Amino acid sequence: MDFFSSSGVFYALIAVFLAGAIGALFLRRKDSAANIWGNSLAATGSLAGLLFAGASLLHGSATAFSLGTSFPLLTLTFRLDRLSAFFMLTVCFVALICSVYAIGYVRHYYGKYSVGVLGFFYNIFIASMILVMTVHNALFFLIVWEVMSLASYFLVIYESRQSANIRAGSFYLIMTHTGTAFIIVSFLLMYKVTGSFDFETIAAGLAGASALMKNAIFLTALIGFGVKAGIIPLHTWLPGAHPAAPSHVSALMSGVMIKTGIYMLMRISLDILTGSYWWGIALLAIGAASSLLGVLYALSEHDLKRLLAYHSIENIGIILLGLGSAVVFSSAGMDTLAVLALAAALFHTLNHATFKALLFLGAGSVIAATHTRNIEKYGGLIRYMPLTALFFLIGAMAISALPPLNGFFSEWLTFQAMFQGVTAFGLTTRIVFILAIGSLAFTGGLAAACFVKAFGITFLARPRSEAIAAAREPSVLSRLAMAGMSAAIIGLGLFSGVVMRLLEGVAGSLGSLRGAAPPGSAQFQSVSIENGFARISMPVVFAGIAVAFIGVMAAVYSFTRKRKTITGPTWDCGTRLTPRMEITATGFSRSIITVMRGVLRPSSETEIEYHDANRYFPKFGTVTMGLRDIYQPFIYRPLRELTAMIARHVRKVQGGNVNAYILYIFLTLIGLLILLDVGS
Amino acid sequence: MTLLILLATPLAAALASLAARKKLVMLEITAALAALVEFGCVMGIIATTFSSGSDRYGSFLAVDSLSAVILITVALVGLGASFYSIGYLREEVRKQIIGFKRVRQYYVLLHLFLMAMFFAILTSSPIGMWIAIEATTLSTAFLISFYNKPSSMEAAWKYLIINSIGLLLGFFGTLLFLASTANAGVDQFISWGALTGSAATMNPMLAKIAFIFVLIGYGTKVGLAPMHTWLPDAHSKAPSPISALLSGSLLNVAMLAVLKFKIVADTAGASAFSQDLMIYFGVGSLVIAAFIILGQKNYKRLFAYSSIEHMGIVAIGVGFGGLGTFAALLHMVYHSLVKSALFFSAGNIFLKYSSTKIAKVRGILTTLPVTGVILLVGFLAITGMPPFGIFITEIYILSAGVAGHLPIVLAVLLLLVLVFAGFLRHIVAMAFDRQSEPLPAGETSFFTIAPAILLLAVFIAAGFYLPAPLERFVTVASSLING
Amino acid sequence: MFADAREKFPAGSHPANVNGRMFRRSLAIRLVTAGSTNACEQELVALGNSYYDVERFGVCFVASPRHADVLMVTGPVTRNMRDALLKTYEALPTPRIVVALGDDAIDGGLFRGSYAVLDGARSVIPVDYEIPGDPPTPTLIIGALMSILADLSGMQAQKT
Amino acid sequence: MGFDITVFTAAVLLHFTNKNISAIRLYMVQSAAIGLLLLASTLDRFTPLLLIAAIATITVKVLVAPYFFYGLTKRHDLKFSVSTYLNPPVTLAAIAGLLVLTQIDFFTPLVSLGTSEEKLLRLAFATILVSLLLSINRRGALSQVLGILSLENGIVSFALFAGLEQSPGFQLGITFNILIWVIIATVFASMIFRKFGSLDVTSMKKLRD
Repeated sequence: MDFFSSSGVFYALIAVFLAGAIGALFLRRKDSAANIWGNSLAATGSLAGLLFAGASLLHGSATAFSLGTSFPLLTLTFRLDRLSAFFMLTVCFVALICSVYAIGYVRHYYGKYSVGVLGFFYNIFIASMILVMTVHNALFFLIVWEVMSLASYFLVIYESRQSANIRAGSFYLIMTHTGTAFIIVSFLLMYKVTGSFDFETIAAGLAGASALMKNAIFLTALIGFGVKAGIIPLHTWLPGAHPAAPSHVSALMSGVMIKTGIYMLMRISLDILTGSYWWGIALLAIGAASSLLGVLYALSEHDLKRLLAYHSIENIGIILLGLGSAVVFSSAGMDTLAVLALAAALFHTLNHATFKALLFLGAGSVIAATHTRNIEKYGGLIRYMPLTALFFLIGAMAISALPPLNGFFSEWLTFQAMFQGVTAFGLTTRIVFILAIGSLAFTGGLAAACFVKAFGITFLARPRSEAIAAAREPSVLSRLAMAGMSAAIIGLGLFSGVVMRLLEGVAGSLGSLRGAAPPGSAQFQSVSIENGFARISMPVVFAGIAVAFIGVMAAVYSFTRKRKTITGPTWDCGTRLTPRMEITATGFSRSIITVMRGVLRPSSETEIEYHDANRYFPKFGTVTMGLRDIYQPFIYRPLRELTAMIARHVRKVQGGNVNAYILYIFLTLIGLLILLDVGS
Repeated sequence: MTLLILLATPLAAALASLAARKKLVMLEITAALAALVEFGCVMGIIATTFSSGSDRYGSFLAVDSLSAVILITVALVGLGASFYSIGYLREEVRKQIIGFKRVRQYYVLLHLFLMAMFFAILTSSPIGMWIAIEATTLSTAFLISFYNKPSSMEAAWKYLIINSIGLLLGFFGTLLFLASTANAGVDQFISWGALTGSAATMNPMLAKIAFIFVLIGYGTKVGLAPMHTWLPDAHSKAPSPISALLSGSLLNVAMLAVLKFKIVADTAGASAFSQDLMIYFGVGSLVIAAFIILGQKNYKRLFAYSSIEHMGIVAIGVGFGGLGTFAALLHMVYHSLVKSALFFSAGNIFLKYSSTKIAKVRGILTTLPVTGVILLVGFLAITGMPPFGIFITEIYILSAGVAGHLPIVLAVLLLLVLVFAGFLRHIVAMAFDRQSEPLPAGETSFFTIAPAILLLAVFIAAGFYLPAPLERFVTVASSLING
Repeated sequence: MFADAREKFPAGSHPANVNGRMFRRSLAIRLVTAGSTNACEQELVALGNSYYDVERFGVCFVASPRHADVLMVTGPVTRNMRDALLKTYEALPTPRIVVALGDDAIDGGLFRGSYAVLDGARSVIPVDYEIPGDPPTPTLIIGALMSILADLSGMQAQKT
Repeated sequence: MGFDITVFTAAVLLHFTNKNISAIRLYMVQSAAIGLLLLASTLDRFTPLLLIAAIATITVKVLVAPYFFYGLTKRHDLKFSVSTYLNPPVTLAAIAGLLVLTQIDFFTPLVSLGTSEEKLLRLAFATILVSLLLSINRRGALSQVLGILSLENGIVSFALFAGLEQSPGFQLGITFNILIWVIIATVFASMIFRKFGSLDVTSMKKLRD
């Protein structure tokens, strides 16, 4: 065990990724070699990382090691406390599955795009994510953070012949770069107070900082990491960028990359700093808004991967609800409850990573088979890709928080934490918690509706386009990867008591929560929250559902076994049924959108072309429906226009007139002399 | 002695080139040999400086840590530019854009230009430095108007006029500083050391006035706003190797003059004033550059504005002092390496597309695969993306200022993001967008690729591991500047 | 009245495969207009109004043949409606009853012999009951339906 | 004193000349005044090298440079200089403003450098500023060149009055620089005339942003 958590293993696994990256680049002339080399080394590295992180997690105390550099202030410090280990575990697990999946999946890029380049950036991407979770020096952190952003950018624009991808990538990079600027401000403020870039020193030195400074640090960090996490309204890059990448990368981006933002928010608000009350409230508010709006946008989305991307925003919101509750509890000194809420957030982080990755992998298989991302073009895929359909269904059930899968447990836990908040606080805070609970409940329902749509439209009914008939299951490795992830989802659901106990340990190891009593008991057979507040037993839920399922099946069988069944075609009123007559995703979600029109602001444009001027005989008509983007016109465009306006004025400086240029020099000279005169 | 050889080599090369007749190869071999000898000399000088703290020849030529830093950049960029010129001019001759005479003129002026820069760095006299920097203006004027088009004439004229005025103001400032040594005797040779030594007796107010003149004067050559106006014109119209030298070395040489005078002014008690002034000019340059980059339509001008931006950052770093100075010096080294690589790639693009308009250049990654990668890497490096060195120096500079100048740090950060956004827009369009009429793919020649790769490789290596001499020079020089 | 009607309008043969108790004195009818003049439909519409109100007898018209016991055909069955009629017949769950309403549906009526029609439903599907008339009045139709119901549930058999 | 006023007056008058030839002559006069000053200062501490430097300076400024400019106007038949931005009264006001500016107390450390009178230094400083204004005000390429040269003269006169002579070696270097500069500027002016059809620098506005 100690061997696995030693620094040598860590360096070795980073080296494996580097070897994978560079090797893939060297093998770029031979697609299959680059694919196998790049992805198998990524898988090996992830596996090693899994062992390393697992060992570190069980090890208990934090391990730290560092390398010096020839640059001042910059040391390559790594520190694996339980929080880092947990996040690294998540990264490595998802990366392992995705890498295995990729070996089969990447094949469809052969001859179209350079697989070597993909392998290069893919390995760099995973390695940088692992580093982001483990480094303990702010400067070094910024470096790996930006490397991660860059690697993911290049993965987003990997299919570079589609200009939409390039645009999405550019927007993503600018957004994330802006976010990084805020992070830099946050770190610089820490540096200003403590004179160090080392997280350890910073944590020690910030204790005496003024409240204003702490608030500034938190706020800039919230914006900076919020961009990466995809909180509303900083999420706008996310639905564009995630779908553009190859699907196994989308799985990693949506599943774990956005969690790096969550990781640092947890680190800053509860470990480096001690959370204050309004931070928690702010996180709760952002969480509620993100979860609700995220799922509503997802509902109206007909691009399968964009839909999944919006669900990432939703789930980030749910995680933030847990984190926000934890910060509120922690600021009130209720450390035990804070541990509970944080454990819920951590659990949901892990869960979301698993099922979102699975869903993206499933979506990737579907897209690779059908060559379209528009779910209105799918239908009936279950007949052609039954296993993929099954895995997708498992993922969809998990993300919809249906018991007994893992998503259910973490949402349940988040609910319990927030219920505690309702009982523990006074009126104002209570209202906040009640609203948050309401939004979470609403989110859960809408998520289920959305996945009924996603699964139903994609896999059920009859094919809506001819391409479907050619769809086939992905390769064995890809199926294996998805099966593994499905097993993990079910396993995490069944063993959630055990996982919960582990996560309580992780949550309790954070700086401001150290030494808190566990919030109840968590065993395999049942999890109960203190004072019998709530109690759940996932094995019993499992068994109950199994018994109910078997019972219903048996009853149906016994009632119907004597009857003769004739299978005939659907009654079509004597005409021929076409796929166009099936219920569409638009139709499915339109009613909910109409109900929520105050928030979503749906748009609908009807355009009819007539045969004659009298408007009696239409030639054809089009109805375009969508959502009005409220972020671009109200937040981003004014900023852009302001910048453009300033730029227009500044450009006049370089007007081309040499006399004017000399005048600048002259005026500067005179001005400085006068200023000096006035100043002295 | 090496110092003398370093000065003699380009002169000899210039004369040899002048004597060359009809054979392009002779010019090329001369240039290559001279570049290698110069580089060797610089390495020798650096070794001596590293071991004994300085290298000198008599009392006239001397290299200390500060000049050594600049010398490294000039030598590296000079080496790259000399070899790049071979490939670049060959292609221009092949396309029959220029003839032998123009090529000869080019090489002669190139050698003279290099000599002027070396002299500016090596001379231990402030006046000598002024003469040398003025000589760079004169030697490059014809290089900027090399293509003899109206627009290049215009650029050269503006370059000549604005820099002459600037340098005359700088000369005036120099004279004011020299006033402090007036009692040393008329015929006395006044070195930087003597100047610094006697500066303590100087009237601080006079030192401030003098520093204003020097900063405006040499700042014109450095490209600090609002004296920068010549820079985008000249850099965009000169042949690419010259643009690389202008951006990668000349600006640094001019900055060296500013820094040396800053040391003198600080000794005279104008320390806070000089730092504030540097910050103001730095921020001004950054503002101008950032906003113009956003809407730029010409990629060579884009890089030129980026040079303004980076000189602004250097000025800000020096203004912040402390670690900022250290970072600023390192930044100059990094910037010159990356910027010259970028100008080399710009030259390759120009050779291929025959236009410097961004709108006319599309699909570089397919048309010029190697240049495209150089361009992308250079872009990421120059905009301060990790893991490249410029990111680290920029963070250092910011962290140096965070204690005393928080609003400026925030503004700088914002402007850097703006620069990044502007750059990204243009580079992405050039690299990825599809071109309407595809050009035949393929690089021009080995000579147009290798120098850029070499400089980028050195840059990347230096970003991961700071070589001991460079670290020593930068540390010593920054402590010298910080006082 | 209904007894008269039953005598007046013998409804054809009792379908062999039908166990009368299955319908429990109620009929769900699916109507197929196979090229009718719309006269029969007018009368059928009248069945639904409050005066005749056929539903009080347990008779209703349904939208899908999947829900129907009875397939009611009007019109002489034009060539174009042949397939539709056949499809509808096949869509009816068994046991199923076919009623031809009006003379046209019985043997083509006025249109008999036209090249465009197939001379009644019988030529396409097996017809169990016929309700003659051109068109039959609502009273007649109700009477016929009642007699069919009675026939199906074996009431007549008990009476005689 | 007289020399200094000559230098300043020449710089002022350069603003108002319309003919190129008279501008060149004004510059000649200004340079000659500087040259005489230089010679006078050489007489104080005579060394052969200093004398050579002085003579070289005079040759370049009074003879060579005007010769080149004269050739330029002759070759292209340039009689009149292109107009100015400011009209004469405003120009006069601006010059007066600069003159007043140099008189403020602030420049005391600047003008108390030399052993000579403060007034001379203030006037020399004013010459510098007025010459700068000349380059800004004039649209003609030749006038700009003359403005820069006049600026240089102003600096040299300031240096002379403040006793800031340099070693003769460097003076020679500077003079050589100026010579090259004059040649290059003339060549460029000539090329500009050929490309643009006039010496009006405002026609060069293609390079912007």
